[in-house]
Amino acid sequence: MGREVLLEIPARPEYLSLARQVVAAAAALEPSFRAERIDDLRVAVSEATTNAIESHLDRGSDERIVIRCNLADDRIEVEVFDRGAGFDPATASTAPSADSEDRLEHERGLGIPLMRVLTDEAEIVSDPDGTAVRLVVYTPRSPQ
Amino acid sequence: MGREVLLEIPARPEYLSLARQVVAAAAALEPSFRAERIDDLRVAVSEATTNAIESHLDRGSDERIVIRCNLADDRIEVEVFDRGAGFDPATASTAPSADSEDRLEHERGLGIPLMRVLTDEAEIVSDPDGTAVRLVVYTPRSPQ
Amino acid sequence: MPHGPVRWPLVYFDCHTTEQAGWTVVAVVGELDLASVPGVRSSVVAATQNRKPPYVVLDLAGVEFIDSMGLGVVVGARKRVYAVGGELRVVVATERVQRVFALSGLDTLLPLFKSLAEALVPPTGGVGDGA
Amino acid sequence: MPHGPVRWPLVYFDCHTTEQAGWTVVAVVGELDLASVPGVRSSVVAATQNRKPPYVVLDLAGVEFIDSMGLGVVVGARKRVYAVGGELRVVVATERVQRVFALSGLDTLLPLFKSLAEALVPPTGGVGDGA
Ligand SMILES: Nc1ncnc2c1ncn2[C@@H]1O[C@H](COP(=O)(O)OP(=O)(O)O)[C@@H](O)[C@H]1O
Ligand SMILES: Nc1ncnc2c1ncn2[C@@H]1O[C@H](COP(=O)(O)OP(=O)(O)O)[C@@H](O)[C@H]1O
Repeated sequence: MGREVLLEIPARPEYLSLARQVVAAAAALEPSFRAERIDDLRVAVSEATTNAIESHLDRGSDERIVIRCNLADDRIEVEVFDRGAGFDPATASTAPSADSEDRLEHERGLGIPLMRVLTDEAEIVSDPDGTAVRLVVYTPRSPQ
Repeated sequence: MGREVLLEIPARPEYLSLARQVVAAAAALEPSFRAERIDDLRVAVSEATTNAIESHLDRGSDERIVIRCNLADDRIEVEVFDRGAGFDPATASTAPSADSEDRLEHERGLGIPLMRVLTDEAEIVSDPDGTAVRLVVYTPRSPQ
Repeated sequence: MPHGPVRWPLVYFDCHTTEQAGWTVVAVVGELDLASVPGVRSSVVAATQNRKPPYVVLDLAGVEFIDSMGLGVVVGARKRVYAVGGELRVVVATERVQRVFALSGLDTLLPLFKSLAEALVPPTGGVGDGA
Repeated sequence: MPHGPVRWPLVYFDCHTTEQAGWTVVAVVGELDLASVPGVRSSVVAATQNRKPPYVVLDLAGVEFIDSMGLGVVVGARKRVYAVGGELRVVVATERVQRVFALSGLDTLLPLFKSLAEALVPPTGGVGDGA
């Protein structure tokens, strides 16, 4: 049997914490994950889920956000799906690079870069019907 | 927008804790629930989910258990669905009544009675394709 | 919402056995449910074989959660210990766990103690030394 | 799995403001994310209007979780305070929170302190008393 957990939450900020908890608890079932790596995943999932919630709020959509969490021996894979208006990940407004003083002018746009550095793989697929974000973290022993 | 959370977990004992956590976290979003009442719900959900997991293990089923958690102003409603072989709730082997010395002979059959006393409503619908358990706890201010 | 700090939820369970004041103490910490009962059950079996008759304290002071599977393991431990002429005591320290025992009617049927210290007074028949 | 006791997960967040050693200290406890940033933002706005120029310490020692929304509120606080000639200091005590600042490159751009005590030394320009 697979170790896949599926969670659907209302697109409301107060459910973010629940999404993080579920992913962290599911990841913790694989003993080879270090606690720090699970913390990294918590932050990455929070970023993806925040964007998903905001996309539904922007659209006034009542639909739930779907989070799929798949635990394998060598990795944990989390997918976050929304039905918001989508965006172009290549041109999304992100904050300037980390070594620029200019970064201090940007209160937004920090999420996607953070998501990328915190995971081993981060893939965004988006179209005008919604967005899917796939985050992967490998266990220590597997090749990265 | 409703405040409904949907969770699907593998039918494995180690996911029980996750199911309880999700329900407790979802219930905690309604400030009028007292912590003790959420604890009661945690136990009731644990009973229903334990039975669901066991029903899949008995059948060797790979399917996930589905838990739906619906938060309203006046109540929280949790439904647990399995695709096990079902049973007859009316004749299920439950432990003898609480005041019988005989009860100490029974290591099993404590779950459904406990589920019933811990909730305001507990309804079981079962057929050979599976079982649905509906648990309801009212907020303090609403009529019971 | 003033409910104390959030810790990320992990399956937490530990069970260890010590000898204290003539009793074999099986101390359980964490959540006592379908996932963790096998560990407690095997500790109880070991404690029962340890000494004849067995004097066992099941110390649930560190238990944060218990459901009917946990109650079942306690009932099973009592049967096992009494079958060979021993004695079983149970420490229940938190209100939450106490409530589950009470609602199942087991609080009056089982010898519950509020602390390990109270449970460690000599057994009803006097502590045997294996004779 | 030796990861400490399980607490059931609740949304936990608290933000309160005090005056200490000439600084307005906004202390945040709990999880700093999309759900809780509005509370911190309004505390910072209040602290900025409190005194001119404002000397503000954002004390995140009690923060258990932070993501980019939390970082954004810190960046926004700095802009707001510097715009009126004040000073902002940030207390980051846990490794987990420190890591998120570092990975975003903000650890070298913002004045981070390891404890409130260290942050409370007099401001660069001397503590004003409202004059
Ligand atoms: N799931 C999504 N749906 C629609 N737009 C998105 C989504 N995720 C990200 N975006 C867009 O990309 C931008 C950058 O996202 P991010 O780096 O996470 O920073 P922030 O969310 O703080 O703006 C967002 O402002 C938004 O316009
Ligand atoms: N979801 C279910 N599917 C199939 N059988 C069930 C289910 N729930 C309960 N039962 C049956 O009812 C019995 C009594 O359940 P319960 O009171 O929870 O005690 P226990 O699970 O300890 O046996 C179970 O042993 C099982 O045979």
